Amino acid sequence: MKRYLLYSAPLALLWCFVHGDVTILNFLFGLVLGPFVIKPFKPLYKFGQEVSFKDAISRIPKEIKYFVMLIIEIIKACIVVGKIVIQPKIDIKPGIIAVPIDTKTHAGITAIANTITLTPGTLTLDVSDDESVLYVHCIDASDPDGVRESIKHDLEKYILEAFE
Amino acid sequence: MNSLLLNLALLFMVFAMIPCVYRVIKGPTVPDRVIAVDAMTTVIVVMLGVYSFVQGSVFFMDVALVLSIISFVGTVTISKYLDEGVVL
Amino acid sequence: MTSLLDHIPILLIAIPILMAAVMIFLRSIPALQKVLNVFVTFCMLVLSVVLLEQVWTNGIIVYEVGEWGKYGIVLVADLLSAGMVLLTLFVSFLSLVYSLEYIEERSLSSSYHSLFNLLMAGLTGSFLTGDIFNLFVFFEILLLSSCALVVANEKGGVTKSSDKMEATFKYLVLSMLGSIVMLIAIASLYATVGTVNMADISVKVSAMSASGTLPWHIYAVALLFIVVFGNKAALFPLHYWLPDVHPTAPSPISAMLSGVLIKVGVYGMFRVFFLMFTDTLYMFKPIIIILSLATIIIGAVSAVGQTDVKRLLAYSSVGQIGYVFLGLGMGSVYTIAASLVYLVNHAFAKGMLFLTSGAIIHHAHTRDMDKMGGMIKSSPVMGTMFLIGAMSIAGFPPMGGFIGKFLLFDAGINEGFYIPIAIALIFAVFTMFYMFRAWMKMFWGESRDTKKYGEYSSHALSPLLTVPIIILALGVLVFGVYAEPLIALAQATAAQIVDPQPYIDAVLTRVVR
Amino acid sequence: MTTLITKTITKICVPLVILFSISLLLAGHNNPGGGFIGGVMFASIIGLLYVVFGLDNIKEFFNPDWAKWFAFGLLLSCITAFGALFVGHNFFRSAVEFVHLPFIGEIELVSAGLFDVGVYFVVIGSLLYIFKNVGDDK
Amino acid sequence: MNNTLLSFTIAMLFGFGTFLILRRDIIKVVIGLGVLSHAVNMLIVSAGVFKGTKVPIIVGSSGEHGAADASGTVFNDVLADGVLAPVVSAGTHIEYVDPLVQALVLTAIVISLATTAFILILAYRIHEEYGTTDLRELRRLWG
Amino acid sequence: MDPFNVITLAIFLPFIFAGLIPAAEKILKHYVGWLAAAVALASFLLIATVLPHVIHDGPISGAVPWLPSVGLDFGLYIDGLGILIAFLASGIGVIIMSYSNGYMSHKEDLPRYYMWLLLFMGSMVGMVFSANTILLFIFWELTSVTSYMLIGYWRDKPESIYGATKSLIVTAAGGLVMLAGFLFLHSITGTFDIPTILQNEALIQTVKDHDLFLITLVLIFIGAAAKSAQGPFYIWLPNAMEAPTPVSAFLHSATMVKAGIYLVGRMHPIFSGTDAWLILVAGTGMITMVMAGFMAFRQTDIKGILAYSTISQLAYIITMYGYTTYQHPGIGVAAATFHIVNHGTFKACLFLVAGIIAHEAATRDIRKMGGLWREMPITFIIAVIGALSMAGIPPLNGFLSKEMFYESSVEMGAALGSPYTILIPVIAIMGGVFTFAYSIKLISGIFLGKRPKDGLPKHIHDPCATMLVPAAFLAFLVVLFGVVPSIPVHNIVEPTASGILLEPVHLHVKLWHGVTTPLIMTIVTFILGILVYSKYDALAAWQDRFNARHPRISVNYHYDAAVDNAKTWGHKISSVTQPGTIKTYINAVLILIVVLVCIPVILLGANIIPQTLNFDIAPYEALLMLLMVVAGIAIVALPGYLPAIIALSALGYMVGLLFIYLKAPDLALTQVLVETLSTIIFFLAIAKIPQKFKEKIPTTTLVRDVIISVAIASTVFIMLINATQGIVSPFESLSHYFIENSLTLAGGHNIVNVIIVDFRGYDTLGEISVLCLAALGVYNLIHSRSEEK
Amino acid sequence: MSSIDIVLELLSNIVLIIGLVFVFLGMLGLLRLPDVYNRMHATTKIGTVGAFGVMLSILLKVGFSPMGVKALTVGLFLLLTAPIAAHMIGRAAHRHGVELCKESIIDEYGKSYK
Ligand code: NA
Ligand code: NA
Repeated sequence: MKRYLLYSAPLALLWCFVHGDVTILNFLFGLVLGPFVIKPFKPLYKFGQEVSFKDAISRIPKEIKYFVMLIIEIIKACIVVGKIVIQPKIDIKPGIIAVPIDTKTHAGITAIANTITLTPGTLTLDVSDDESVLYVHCIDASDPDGVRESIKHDLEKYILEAFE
Repeated sequence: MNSLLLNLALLFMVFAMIPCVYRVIKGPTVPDRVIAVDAMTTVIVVMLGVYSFVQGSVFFMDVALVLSIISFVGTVTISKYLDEGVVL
Repeated sequence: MTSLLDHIPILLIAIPILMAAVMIFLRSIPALQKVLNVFVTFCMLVLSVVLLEQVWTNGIIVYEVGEWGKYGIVLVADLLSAGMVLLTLFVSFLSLVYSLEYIEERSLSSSYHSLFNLLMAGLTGSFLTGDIFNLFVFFEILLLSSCALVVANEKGGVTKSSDKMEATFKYLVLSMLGSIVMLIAIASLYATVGTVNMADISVKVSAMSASGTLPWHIYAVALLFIVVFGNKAALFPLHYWLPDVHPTAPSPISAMLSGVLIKVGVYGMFRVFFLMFTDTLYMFKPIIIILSLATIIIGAVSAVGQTDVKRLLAYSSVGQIGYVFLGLGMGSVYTIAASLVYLVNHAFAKGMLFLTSGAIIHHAHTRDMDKMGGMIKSSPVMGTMFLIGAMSIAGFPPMGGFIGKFLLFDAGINEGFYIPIAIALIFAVFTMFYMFRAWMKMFWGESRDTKKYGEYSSHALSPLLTVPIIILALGVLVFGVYAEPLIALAQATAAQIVDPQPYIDAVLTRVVR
Repeated sequence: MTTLITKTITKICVPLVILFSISLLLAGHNNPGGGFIGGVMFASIIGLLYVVFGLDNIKEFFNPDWAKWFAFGLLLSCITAFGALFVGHNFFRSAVEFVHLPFIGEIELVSAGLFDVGVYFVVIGSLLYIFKNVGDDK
Repeated sequence: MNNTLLSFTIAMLFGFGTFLILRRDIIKVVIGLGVLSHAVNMLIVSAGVFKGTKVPIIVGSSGEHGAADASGTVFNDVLADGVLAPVVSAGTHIEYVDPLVQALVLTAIVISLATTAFILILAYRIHEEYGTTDLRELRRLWG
Repeated sequence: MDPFNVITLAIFLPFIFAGLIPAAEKILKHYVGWLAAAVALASFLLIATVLPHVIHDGPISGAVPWLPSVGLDFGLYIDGLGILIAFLASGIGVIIMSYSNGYMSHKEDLPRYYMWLLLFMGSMVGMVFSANTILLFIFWELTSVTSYMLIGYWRDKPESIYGATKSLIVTAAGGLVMLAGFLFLHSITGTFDIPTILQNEALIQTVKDHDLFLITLVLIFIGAAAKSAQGPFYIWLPNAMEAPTPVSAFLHSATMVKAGIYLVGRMHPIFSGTDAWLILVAGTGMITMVMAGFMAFRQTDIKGILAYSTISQLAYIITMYGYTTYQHPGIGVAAATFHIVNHGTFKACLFLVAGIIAHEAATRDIRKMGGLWREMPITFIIAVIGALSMAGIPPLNGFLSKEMFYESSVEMGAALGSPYTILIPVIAIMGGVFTFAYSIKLISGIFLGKRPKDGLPKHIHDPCATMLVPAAFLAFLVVLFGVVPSIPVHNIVEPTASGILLEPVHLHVKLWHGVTTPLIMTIVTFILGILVYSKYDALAAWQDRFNARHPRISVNYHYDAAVDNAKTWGHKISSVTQPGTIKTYINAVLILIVVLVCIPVILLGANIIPQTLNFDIAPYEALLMLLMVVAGIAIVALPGYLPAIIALSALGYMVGLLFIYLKAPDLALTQVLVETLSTIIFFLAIAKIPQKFKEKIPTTTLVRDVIISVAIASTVFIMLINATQGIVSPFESLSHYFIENSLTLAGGHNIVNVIIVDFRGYDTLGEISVLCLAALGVYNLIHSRSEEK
Repeated sequence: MSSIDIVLELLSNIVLIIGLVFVFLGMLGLLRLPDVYNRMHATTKIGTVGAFGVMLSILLKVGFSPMGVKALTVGLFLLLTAPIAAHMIGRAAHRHGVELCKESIIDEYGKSYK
């Protein structure tokens, strides 16, 4: 039940969003609709695990922090790649770098992978089978260790806070 | 001024589609073409957004919404096919 | 609740659609499926009789779906459409009964019933609709349902599934071209007159023609409908799919395809040209006559060269549909009536022949006539039935086919179409030749080499197979011996076709909410 | 197999898109959308689920008989259209009813909406039936 | 919608589609049919008869309101007393684009999706039976 | 009883009993033949009861409605001609069916035999009494079919099948041609009813003066000639001898072949007295008479002789019916009619004898026989009577009609004047000479000379009474009619001739007229006949040489070539027209489209470029369209599946964008969704279809395809720019209604959606049915191979 | 028009222009960058971010009206899904043998799955 509510709340919000009309009524309707939509796919969501609302709510500030960081990173990096693109002669040293990660949960790995992708200059190609290494394509791979370092410290830290 | 800006924006975006079409034709690899189409849908989403605002009509935004979701479905399917040679 | 009888036109279309859905829910209870489907189809047959009777006594019936008048979609039951519906349901009912034994069990229960129902809906819907775009929709139903049914599994599996696939592909591609042409025509028409209601189009095209403002492209649009309906009816040079598809389909479906489905094309020509484009008829008729003669020749000559019994029957359908089109192309009340009589007789005879061929295939385990012979001893009933059908197709009295040929030739000569009738006559001899040759190949002569081709099946034919055949055979005989009701109906129908005003009045003079 | 990253995002998307599809279905009469569009959305996200997780894996816990879905849709559409016959009208005669509900306000009940729901189910059922049949065919 | 460039584009697509359905490869033919169906859909939309520029969705929160600002057209096609009035005398300016063609195209699109799905699976089965996608070899049925 | 009812009963009695035969056989076993004979007798007697009425009051008509909508009744016209042939059919029917009881083995499929015999007899009777051409045609074709069934009675024998096929093709095709003639007659006279025409002189004159007279006559005569084995259509009759001998006797000498004669007699009043009639009918008759006589003479099979003899004898009758001039329309009618009777008797008699011989001697080859008169004296006597009558020896009936034939030939020659005064009698004599020669050959070959050492059964004797009595009875008639000709002449020949000539006829037929020209001709005939008979070997050698040198002179050669090669040719043609390559088929459709659009352009001289071309378009839309064209080129040009499909998908998204510009959000939504889905389905399919094949397009193909594509594109372009010139004033679109009422009546703001779920929701019902169909169809496709494995 | 509105208007126009430029640059990158991996950098980030910017600008223009909310949703969806698409294609490309461009200096992925 708790699970349902936990999943339904964001869904209800999204229901309002796709409806284009954020009202209490719409939200409640979405809340009612949510469990029915999730129910058939229960096994996808590890319903056995215990959850706590407190935990979920307590993470919200950290999540916001993460997003802010993300946006800044993105804008910074966009400019970098934009510059490369409009150079008269493109001079890059790309390459694929293996980046070990500590994150364990799927949500966390996904978040970090997506974050890497969204920040220009790096792009997650794959995650190793044991879920411990990300393979990242860098538009500038001249310093592989630097890249590994920056991902480890700048990104993963926030993600661990926000999602685990 | 505003409307001129937005009309220019539309024209600009159609220009942005040219590289996509170019990549679809030129390739050279299939993944190139796939990302070209994927990029094209992004451009179309942008155009839909702008157009929606130009026309003052929310209806086109619905299309943008659908397209932003659905194009991903297509791309993932093609990628799986490219990777594994099967779809289902 | 109003009387059910007021809603017959829509019932004839919507009930099969409903049944298609119900049949899927009943997949696990095949027996109930069979009983229910046969029962409901029979009820529809009865309803179609009632509909024809109503139209006969009360004139044209217009049914407004959704009560939107010409703004929505109207169903129009005039003598032509009601008659075609009756014919459809008669052949369908018998084919359905036949299928219960003929189609493989699993295929039957899982999809066949639904597909068959949708095929029926497609047919009745095409005949009854008064809306040109709706006709397109129902054509698509016809196309896909027939394609899906062609690949249905039959018991015994004499036809290779590769053949089915190939035939279906050709059919589908050519039909899709036809659909595209139809859409072009409908769109152009709409852009010019602003409506898709056939009666409305008719009024507007006539008005333009009367005031001299009929644009030339309306003629082109009209002629494009030849492609659309010619494709359905296998008019030369749009016939290519037919000799591939009709033989490879399971026999009851062949009967449906040859018996009624290709008639949809003929129906469409009547509807479109004699209702909507009466002012283009002078351009249309010679084209149709030329194409129909080509169809007759191609069909007859090719049929002579066949050794596969079903392929022969299929080519024969091509040739015979040419005769129907000949009557249509000559375009007077009498020739149209003749063409209609011909059409009905062909439906009965060819439907029956295809059903019989199914039984023959069950008996001989092959479609190749060279591998048959002397079967009159082992299968006298099928021999007799095939003979009756062959005689009818060949135009021998006292079978219905004779009445059709006689009326057609008489009408043609009356109208002064000497050369077309001469050609038609010459190829009628071909028809006679190949039908009887086929009969003799299968039923006369020495029994086949059993070492090479195996014994004939010793199973007694199920009554589910024989009874429909015999009923159709009786129909063939009755239409030959006592054709008066059919001819009278055909003449009344033809008169109605040639004079579209009552149709237009019926559709357009009504209060729209 | 696809990666866990894709799987995770797909998981997130599934209920979301289903909700969206319902929204499109309900909005249809007054906004762009409707049964077909909603149905295709639904079908494509389930299709994505099949693609990303593998058909067999999904079938273990989520295996509806899609044929029944489209049959239900067809039945529903047909019955809706037939409904008018029972109140003395022609087939497909639509009914529009404005119902006033407490808290929620005016709600517009349109029989055509029910028909659209039928369309929705047909689209979902038929498309996924095709996917499943082709996917099962090895 | 009288627009020569649009017509030209549609015609070009018809040409491309036609060229493709004349190819020997079964998938090419199917692709050609896809192009043709795009072209024909655009053709139908371009057959719309109104010169309006508004999306055919009546904007307004409630029923009564929406109807009033619908078009301002006088709807005049009353066919009463057995008198046929085949033409309407509406004629006033319509702000919307033609909704009917859009509805027709919607139907056409869905149908072409269904057909495409069927023909593709058919192509797969043909490949399975014949081991090739060359249509020249797809001629076991001839004569 | 009313004569109409009597005749109706006489017609349908055999039909009814034919249906009952299989049931009766269960009870009567092999005696079922006697039942059939009794039915025939009943019919005969029924017809006989009408004869006095006809003699007394002239022709009788009657009708019941049958197909009133096309002006057709079930109408009977009972006159002498009809009764004559009906007598032959039923009377000889009685004899044949009795005879068959002895001839047919009990192991044979008797019900089928008697059923078809009765059906034939009924059809024959029905045909001769039919008052309208269509009824006549129906019964006519029924005789063809029944004859076909009887010829093919032993249906596993290739010869039977060959003979049956030939007879059906020739006679039924001839029948169809005749039908065309009847239809022409209908279009000239406006009626199908024969008595209506016969009783209206003005109408007959109209026919004779009509432009279509000649074609009508030719068509009808072809039918008659085919049935009576005249002219080139004789070919089927010799092969029809594969039938059981009683059948040959009945159908192929006495009755069915008389149908053509009957038709000539029936049409005589309408068409005779014209040059065309004379040339066509008498000309065909004379040529056939001589040629068939000669061929009969060359045969060695008894039935072969009799078959060709039948052709020749029928040609006598045809010739005589052909003897007309404007002044004398009916020179040979009486003689011809009398010969019908006589030929019916002596030829049937000879056939029965042939049956007896074949039955007893187990062969029909006269070269293997000889001297049989000792062993079967009664048969010998009967045979001699029949043969001598055929040869025209007094005092038998054949002599009488032969005399009349010569007489009318002389008269005809005289009427035409030189050189025909001599020519026609000479040809008549030639016919007689061969007749005489083969008649003698027949008797001497079988009964005279020495019995061969081997090849014949040990004990040959006269057959049982069942077989002998019918033959003897016919022989008796031959003698009776010869000695007392007034019996047939007054009772049947005169009424018949009156019926044909439409005026009372009185004949004075006697054995001895004194020494007249015909008698001299007869004597010449006998002398020449003996001469020819003695020169058999020389003649045979000459003919064999001739035939070897000119194989194409034989009609059979052409028939066999046509039928044997029909399948090959049909298959060759169908292989060309139906080559199996779908591209050919598509091309045909495309070319037809272009042609059909061009036709009105040419016929109307239309201006294909309209006045207003609108190039007003926002730049971004123009650019988008350009991109769409480029994407289209990509789809065409990219050889791989994946690139082409991806390009198609790009095009699809652009189409969606274009829909946006066209203010169609619903469409755009649907378009992008469908595009994605179809791309997925494309990949679903090609995941199982590896691209092994890459097409290399030869230049010629490329040029051709490009031309077709350009043609289609131009066609569409021209159609479209014309069609989009705007709605023709003052019409308005249905859409007004939708816009106006979408909210008020259907409660929806989205007009497009309201149209698809409400105004035109019925379309959508169809559309979702199509979706269900696709799903079920895919199921069927996938599961269509389960059965095989 | 209040000053906030003016600021918002200005801000939104700036964001719009930035977004459009980004999208355009992304597409330019698609055109110019040497291999599929580098091109993906351009499209899936600059493109996506640019698109997000445009949507954001619309939100700023219209506020939390249905259009604005939907625009925001569109932006979020793009951010959520675009990386996955890139990830899937890139992975497939690499595993399917699409070579890195010649300028590339390191490939630590290649050995992991072969
Ligand atoms: Na001898
Ligand atoms: Na994307």
